[in-house]
Amino acid sequence: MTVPVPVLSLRDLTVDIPTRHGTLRPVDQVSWDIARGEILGVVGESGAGKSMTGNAVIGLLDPPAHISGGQVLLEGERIDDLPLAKMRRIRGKRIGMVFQDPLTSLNPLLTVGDQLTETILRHLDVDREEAAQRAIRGLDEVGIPSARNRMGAYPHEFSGGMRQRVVIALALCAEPTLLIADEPTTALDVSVQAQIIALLKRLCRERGMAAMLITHDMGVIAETADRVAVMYAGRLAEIGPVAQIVGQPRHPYTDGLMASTPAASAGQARLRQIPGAMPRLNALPDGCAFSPRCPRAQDRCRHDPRPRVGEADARAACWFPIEPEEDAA
Amino acid sequence: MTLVSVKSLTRVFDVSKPWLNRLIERLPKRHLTAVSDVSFDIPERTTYALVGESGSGKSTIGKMVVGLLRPTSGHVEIGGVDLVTEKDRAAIDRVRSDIQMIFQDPFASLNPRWRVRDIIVEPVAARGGDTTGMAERLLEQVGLSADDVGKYPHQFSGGQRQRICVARALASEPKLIVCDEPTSALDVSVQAQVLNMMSDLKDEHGLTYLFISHDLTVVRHMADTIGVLYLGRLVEEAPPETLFTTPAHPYTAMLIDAAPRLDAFGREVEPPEGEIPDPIDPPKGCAFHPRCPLAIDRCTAERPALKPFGPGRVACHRAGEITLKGAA
Amino acid sequence: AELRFATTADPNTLDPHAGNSSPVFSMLGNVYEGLVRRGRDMSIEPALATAWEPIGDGEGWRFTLREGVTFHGGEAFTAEDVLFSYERASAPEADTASWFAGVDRVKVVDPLTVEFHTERPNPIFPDSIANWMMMDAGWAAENGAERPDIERGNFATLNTNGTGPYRVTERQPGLRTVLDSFDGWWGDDRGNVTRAVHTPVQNAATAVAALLSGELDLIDPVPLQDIDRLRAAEGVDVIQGIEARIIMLGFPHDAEGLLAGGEGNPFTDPRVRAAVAHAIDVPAIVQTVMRGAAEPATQLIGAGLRGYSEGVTAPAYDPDRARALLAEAGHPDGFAFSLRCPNDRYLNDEAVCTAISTMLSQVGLQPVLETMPVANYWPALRADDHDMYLLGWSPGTFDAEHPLRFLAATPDEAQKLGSWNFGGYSDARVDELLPLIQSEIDEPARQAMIDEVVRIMAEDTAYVPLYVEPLVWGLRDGVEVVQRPDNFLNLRWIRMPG
Amino acid sequence: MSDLPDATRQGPKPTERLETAEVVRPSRWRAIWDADLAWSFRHSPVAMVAAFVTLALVLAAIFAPLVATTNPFDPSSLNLMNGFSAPGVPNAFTGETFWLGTDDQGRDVYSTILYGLRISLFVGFMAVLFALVLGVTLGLLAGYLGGWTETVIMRVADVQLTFPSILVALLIFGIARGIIPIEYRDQMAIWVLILAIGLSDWVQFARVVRGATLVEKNKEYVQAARLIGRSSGAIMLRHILPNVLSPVLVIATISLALAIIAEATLSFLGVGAPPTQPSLGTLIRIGQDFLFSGEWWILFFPACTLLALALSVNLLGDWLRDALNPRLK
Amino acid sequence: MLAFIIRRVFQSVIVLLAVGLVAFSMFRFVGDPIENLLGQERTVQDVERLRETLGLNDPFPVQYARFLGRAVQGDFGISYRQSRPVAQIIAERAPATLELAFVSGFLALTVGIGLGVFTAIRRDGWAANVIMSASLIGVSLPTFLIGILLIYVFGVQLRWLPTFGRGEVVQLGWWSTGFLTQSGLKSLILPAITLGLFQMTLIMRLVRSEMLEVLRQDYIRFARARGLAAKSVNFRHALKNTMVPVITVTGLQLGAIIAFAIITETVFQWPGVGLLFINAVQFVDIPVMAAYLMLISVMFVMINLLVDILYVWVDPRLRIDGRHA
Ligand SMILES: Nc1ncnc2c1ncn2[C@@H]1O[C@H](COP(=O)(O)OP(=O)(O)OP(=O)(O)O)[C@@H](O)[C@H]1O
Ligand SMILES: Nc1ncnc2c1ncn2[C@@H]1O[C@H](COP(=O)(O)OP(=O)(O)OP(=O)(O)O)[C@@H](O)[C@H]1O
Ligand SMILES: [Mg+2]
Ligand SMILES: [Mg+2]
Repeated sequence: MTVPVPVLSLRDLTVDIPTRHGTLRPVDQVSWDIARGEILGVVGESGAGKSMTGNAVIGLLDPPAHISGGQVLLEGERIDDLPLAKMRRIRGKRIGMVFQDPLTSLNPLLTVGDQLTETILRHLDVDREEAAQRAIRGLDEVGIPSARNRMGAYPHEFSGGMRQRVVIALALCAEPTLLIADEPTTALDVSVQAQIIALLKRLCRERGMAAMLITHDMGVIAETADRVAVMYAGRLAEIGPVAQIVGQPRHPYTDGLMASTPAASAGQARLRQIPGAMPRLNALPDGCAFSPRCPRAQDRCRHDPRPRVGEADARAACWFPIEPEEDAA
Repeated sequence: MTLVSVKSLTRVFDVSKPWLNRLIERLPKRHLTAVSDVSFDIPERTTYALVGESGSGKSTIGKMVVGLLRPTSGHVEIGGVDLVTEKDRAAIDRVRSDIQMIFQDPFASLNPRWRVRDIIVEPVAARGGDTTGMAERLLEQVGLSADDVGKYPHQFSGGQRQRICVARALASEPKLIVCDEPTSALDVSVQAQVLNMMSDLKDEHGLTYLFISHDLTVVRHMADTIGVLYLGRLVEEAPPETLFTTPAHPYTAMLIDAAPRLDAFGREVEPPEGEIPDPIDPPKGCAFHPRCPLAIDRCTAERPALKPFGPGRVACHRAGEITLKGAA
Repeated sequence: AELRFATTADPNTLDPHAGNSSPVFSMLGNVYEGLVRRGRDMSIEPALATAWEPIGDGEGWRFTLREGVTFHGGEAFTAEDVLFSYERASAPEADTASWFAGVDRVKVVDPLTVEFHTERPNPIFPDSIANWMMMDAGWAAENGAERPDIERGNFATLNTNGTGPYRVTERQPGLRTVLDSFDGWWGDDRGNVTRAVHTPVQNAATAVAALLSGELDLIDPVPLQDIDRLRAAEGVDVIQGIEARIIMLGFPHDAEGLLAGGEGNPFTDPRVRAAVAHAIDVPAIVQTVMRGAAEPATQLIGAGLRGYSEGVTAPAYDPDRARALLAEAGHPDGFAFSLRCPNDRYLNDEAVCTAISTMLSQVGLQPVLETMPVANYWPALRADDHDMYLLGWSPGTFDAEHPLRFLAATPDEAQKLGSWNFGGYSDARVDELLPLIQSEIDEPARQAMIDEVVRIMAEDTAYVPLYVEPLVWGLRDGVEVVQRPDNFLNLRWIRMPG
Repeated sequence: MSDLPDATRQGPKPTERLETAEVVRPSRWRAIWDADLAWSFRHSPVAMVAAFVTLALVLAAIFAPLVATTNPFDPSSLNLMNGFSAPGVPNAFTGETFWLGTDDQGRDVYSTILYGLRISLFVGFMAVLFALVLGVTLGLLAGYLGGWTETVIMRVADVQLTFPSILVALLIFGIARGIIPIEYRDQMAIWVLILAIGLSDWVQFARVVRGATLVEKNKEYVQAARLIGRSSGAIMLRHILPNVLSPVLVIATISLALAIIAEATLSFLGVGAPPTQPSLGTLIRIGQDFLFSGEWWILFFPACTLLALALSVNLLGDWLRDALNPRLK
Repeated sequence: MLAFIIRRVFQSVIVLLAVGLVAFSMFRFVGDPIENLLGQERTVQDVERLRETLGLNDPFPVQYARFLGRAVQGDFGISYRQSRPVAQIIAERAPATLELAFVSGFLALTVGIGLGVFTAIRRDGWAANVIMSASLIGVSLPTFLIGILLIYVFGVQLRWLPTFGRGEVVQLGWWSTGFLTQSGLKSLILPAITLGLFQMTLIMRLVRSEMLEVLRQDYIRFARARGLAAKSVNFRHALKNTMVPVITVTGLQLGAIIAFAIITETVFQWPGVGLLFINAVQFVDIPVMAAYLMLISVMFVMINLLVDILYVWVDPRLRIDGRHA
């Protein structure tokens, strides 16, 4: 049986930030694959290392952060050690990226058309004319009405939702095979968020594009992703198909996360809460990083290195994962 | 007993260009009606929630209720006293200490140069009250350690900071706390902690909350009554269960549909049409009609009034005809 | 040959009757001429007049004019031009009117003879008009410049038409003035400068740099401290002389009290003034601040000028005596007073005052030194806003009478006497002698009177004469010049190398 | 123009990002002082050298009477014949030897520099203090009160900017000379100098403080204070002021260098410190006359001192600017 | 846009009036012009008569009103010192200052921006560090010292360049230019460097910090994420955004160049309006001083106006409604 090459594979990706108080490790041995057409949702609390992972993939870590271990494979080809010039050819061309804030992502002094054609000309071998045509098609595709007329408009002339559409058009204009979307809807209203999510889903499906959707919103993940990776303190806590993660979380952290969303506990007087807060990277506890907050934690958790995800059928990095039957009980 | 009574509250912002521009470019004065003719009552010891998308006027109402902003017209009465028209200084002072507010951004709402103790006791100290031991006591009440009084805000995490905000709000022993998106900057797990704490304190201190949020799920959890705002107008008001199961206004229904849900894997629903219109120049008639699937001619012409409907109130010509798309 | 030269000041006008200052006369002396002029040794010699003689017993002076002189414009010079120039220069609008104070009328006897009738005998009249320059009557009338206009200026402010050896061919006030030699000049005593370009360079150090870098041929002045360096430098040289200007200290003779407060005015006591004179180490100032380039002074004019009193000596530097005198006068602990000084008028004026202030402090006085630009300085002195002050005086007539008239006579506005006697020094005998000196024709008798005045003033310590200002020019090697005490630059005496 | 970005950036709300900020930079203000600033100082050799030089010069100035060999301001100790002694060479007349030579008045250059430094530093400090108090007050008022108060203050600032400081100084000198009685003029000269430099310097404080105030006053902690019923004065003083001080500190340091230079320039132009009490600028003015004549030391040593002082203060300011800028990490 | 300009012009007029008032009142304290107009042998009557004809005895508001009234018509009166119309004198001197300011400004701008961009892009490179340190020396050295130093080294010691004046100038209509002769160009070098150095370092440091700020912005990050070439990111995206704040400050700096020309022109005896002004101060030539100050303010105000317009032109966000701070 030949397994198709995943669009993106992370192999023990590790990112280090040397600081004066010691080296921080915001991403610690993260591994996963994303297949063609698959949307991987990455969730986790603020500071869990989601953005770091995304930035590491596209090679945009701000110094002094750097990849200190593991590999990033794009369609089977290693890209984490490419020279800058080669990497620049991959960014935008093969990996598209969308950031959280659509307003600040666009250069306020250049027209939308300029920014689009510039990107197209950079990556595709077309003339100016053709690039402009493609730009208009791109805008059309993301649902900007009368795209042709809007080419000369500046970013501030668009509303928030429209701007995010422009950003998506920009990320996708050179037809990448992988899209990394870092909280693409966090800054938007629910109604617009729904539109953008629908748009992303449609585009992925139509183009067979793989996507890594970073968010902290469980609801968004549940509706959008095929598979979900849960991160905690730089580590992968649990990964698996969305229905299982949401429906039958095995890692106590995932479980807590799901339970503490007010929607999940509708009708209950009190929300279920995880005590404490995620530890700072410079004060990670020994053993499992979640152990101080974990209701199931035992001695082993506090000393032994956590089990690895992906080994055998261990979907969760936990010594004492919640068994399905337990959950039901 | 009604603690807060908001009557026909309206707030108009003048967003005109400078007069010279208007003169030369022949522009009219431009007004942004952030809040328009909003009325509601909050009974004592209940939580009234305002939801709505960005720009719908939630914060503006909140600020008018606490007296940070003057209404253009209408009144806010707290315990029967209208802060704007009241002449009796003592009454104003008493009411002022009855109201407190918690803000969205836990980083901006604590003065970074002040120690936690000074922050917490300021509402009392500013009035010359005795504050010995107060900060320590309040900190413990909100679940922090009394030893933290000497620290600075930056030494706390977001959730802890929001607790300090709550402690400050409690210092003057208020009756009403206006919470403007108190948890939208927090992670879910921390949000749960803060929301739980707020519920506990409400019971303990007999507080009344005006709870402002854009997050339907949070509102559903916290509120006794929910008011839905659209473009500065109250379009629907109902208890949570009614609102979520049988929304009467199409906008409410749209919000509920659009909100992502944990249990709806791969849900494929048509996303709502359009975006919020320009508040300076809102559509005639019912402001929601351009986006409304049920709109009829009457909606374009006539602004529907807020009328009692079921256990709540709704402002829609076709109230009750809506069904939820993704309803399970 | 072309001469490029720089001085600190630019003449503020080219109208010889509208400006009474040395930059104007120095420049215009090359362009315009008077009836008489000063030779290399400052002596009066014939210029446009070939001869002159007193009329009768001191009733006036008769001048015989030179024949065949033409203006640059081509007109012949006649007695009418002399009459016109008299009327022009003595008009109230003119800045030179005071020269003619004693003149009753001027009579044209014939085209080559002019008579000046004076109220009283005036032995030094020819000396006093050495800078009075002849202007072409026709030219002035044609260009609407019959009278000088100090305030607004007129055609003559920027244009010239003299009889001198040089014509002004380009004039950019404050920037550049070009003089070309006039071939129709009557004289023959001239060097080889055919064209001279003058640039005002305010900052002396800049001028030195420019001389060193070969951009200039002559600069005036050279800062005293740079003399040695220029001497030592390749390709440049310095010539040094003594100017006619005396630097002195003045006292508030007639003030009721002092600016710095305190009781009364101690300076009315001659012992206090003498103490000041003894407290100041003039040789040390000359040696260090003035770099040895100045001469200590004994009286209000320098040695060698007409009327100089021999045998007067300056009070010796003697701080102990100064202290004793102060104690004697009842001020053993000194007293505070203001010492006023310009800081942009005389060579190293501020440094000199600083040194003086130090020396006065060392005998127990408490001077408060205040230095200021000259634009503020004169108004302050004029408004009696001073205690002790520094003053420089250059006798326009090169005669001892000049400073007496301005600095020693009791101030009297009507008679135009003592107009720079800011301290209000007053001595009856001096006032009595001054008119006699002015009209005495017999030299020894006149000298005797001058000697008496000088002695009185020295005994009184009316002023403390300090030193005679030095004159220092920097030259490119090979440039030969004549340097006179009036610091005028006579282009016709300059020889350029090559 | 400072409110421009805010106006345009107003839009969908911030989110969890803030939490990240908290985790990344555990220290915001106080810790910057406590730890970061000190750390960054310890690790910046330039800053340490600059601080050392500044401190040394300031101490030398303060203790000038102890370290100087003579008191150049005491006329009785001077001997004119010592004038122009070259460094280390015995004077031809008096046989005295001076390390750094003497000036035209026979003042020991070394001692004169120490005393001159005193005046320069005093004028610099006081002028900056004056500008700071004035500028911060006006900036606070303009920023907090807005309306016509702001218009008037900022227009006055514009007018002020139109005048080069030298002209302002000339103006103030003229007026001062007109109204101050003679016996006080010598002592007043310094204060006039301070006033003149301070007056031409307040604008930048006002501008920066106004900008920062505009930002701070919309922060919620200010609203919280208003809610309590705190007066505008108390809010400005107790709440806003402490929070706008760190850019003020940076500007103050850099202004100090500029003020010292301005003092030198004014004294150079002859409208500064009285000649009997020369500041560094006066010394340079005196020394400049002797540059070509070979008495280089009269210019050279004061100029070096001035340069060293201005440079080290500037370096400190530069370092402080970077160290206090949280974004520059 | 029009309204914006009208408002700016209106504000400018008020600024000018205020400056005029301050400037004019300042002359009352600078000294008495009469002293320099008359020679040594003047009398008190001469002084009084001249005061009267010059109108110096009139009350201050009358003098100011008269001055303003004439100034509006371009008539600044007659220079006391040169006895010529001030407007004419300034017109003669202005080209020198403007050429000097232009060259220094150009130098300051191009080199300043260039180095600023360089040090921002190569933030940690050794060259950038060297430049940054050198620039600190630039801001720590008083202008007059730089001038003296340059003269000493290049004029006196090396004799490469002239030490004072403008050299040969060519008259083009009423404009005299030093650009067309070799000596004119050579004369320009030292003063232009002296005048431009301080502004250059300031601009450079400003550009650097603004550019570093811009380089941290999200849109730069997004531009990188789209794989744009470094050149495009640094220059097309970052530089343009850097220029928005830089323009304002730079405008002020260019204005300051003309004001600072006073010192440079004094040190180099550059025959421009700055030197004219300093001479006028010494001689209390009130009309010249007043005219100069007005001229300076007009230039300042015009530069500011230009800057504002440029600002609007560069930043499309301002184009629509022209609101500004
Ligand atoms: N320059 C830095 N120095 C030190 N720590 C850093 C730095 N940048 C990031 N970190 C740390 O890296 C960790 C991961 O950050 P990252 O931005 O990836 O989190 P995230 O999961 O994307 O959070 P968010 O939901 O807030 O975006 C955080 O804990 C943060 O504190
Ligand atoms: N001071 C003001 N001047 C002009 N317009 C204002 C002002 N304050 C608020 N507005 C406008 O009033 C409307 C309502 O604002 P408000 O802040 O109350 O909305 P909100 O519902 O709280 O939104 P969000 O969820 O973004 O906080 C918006 O369109 C806003 O732009
Ligand atoms: Mg992130
Ligand atoms: Mg809000």
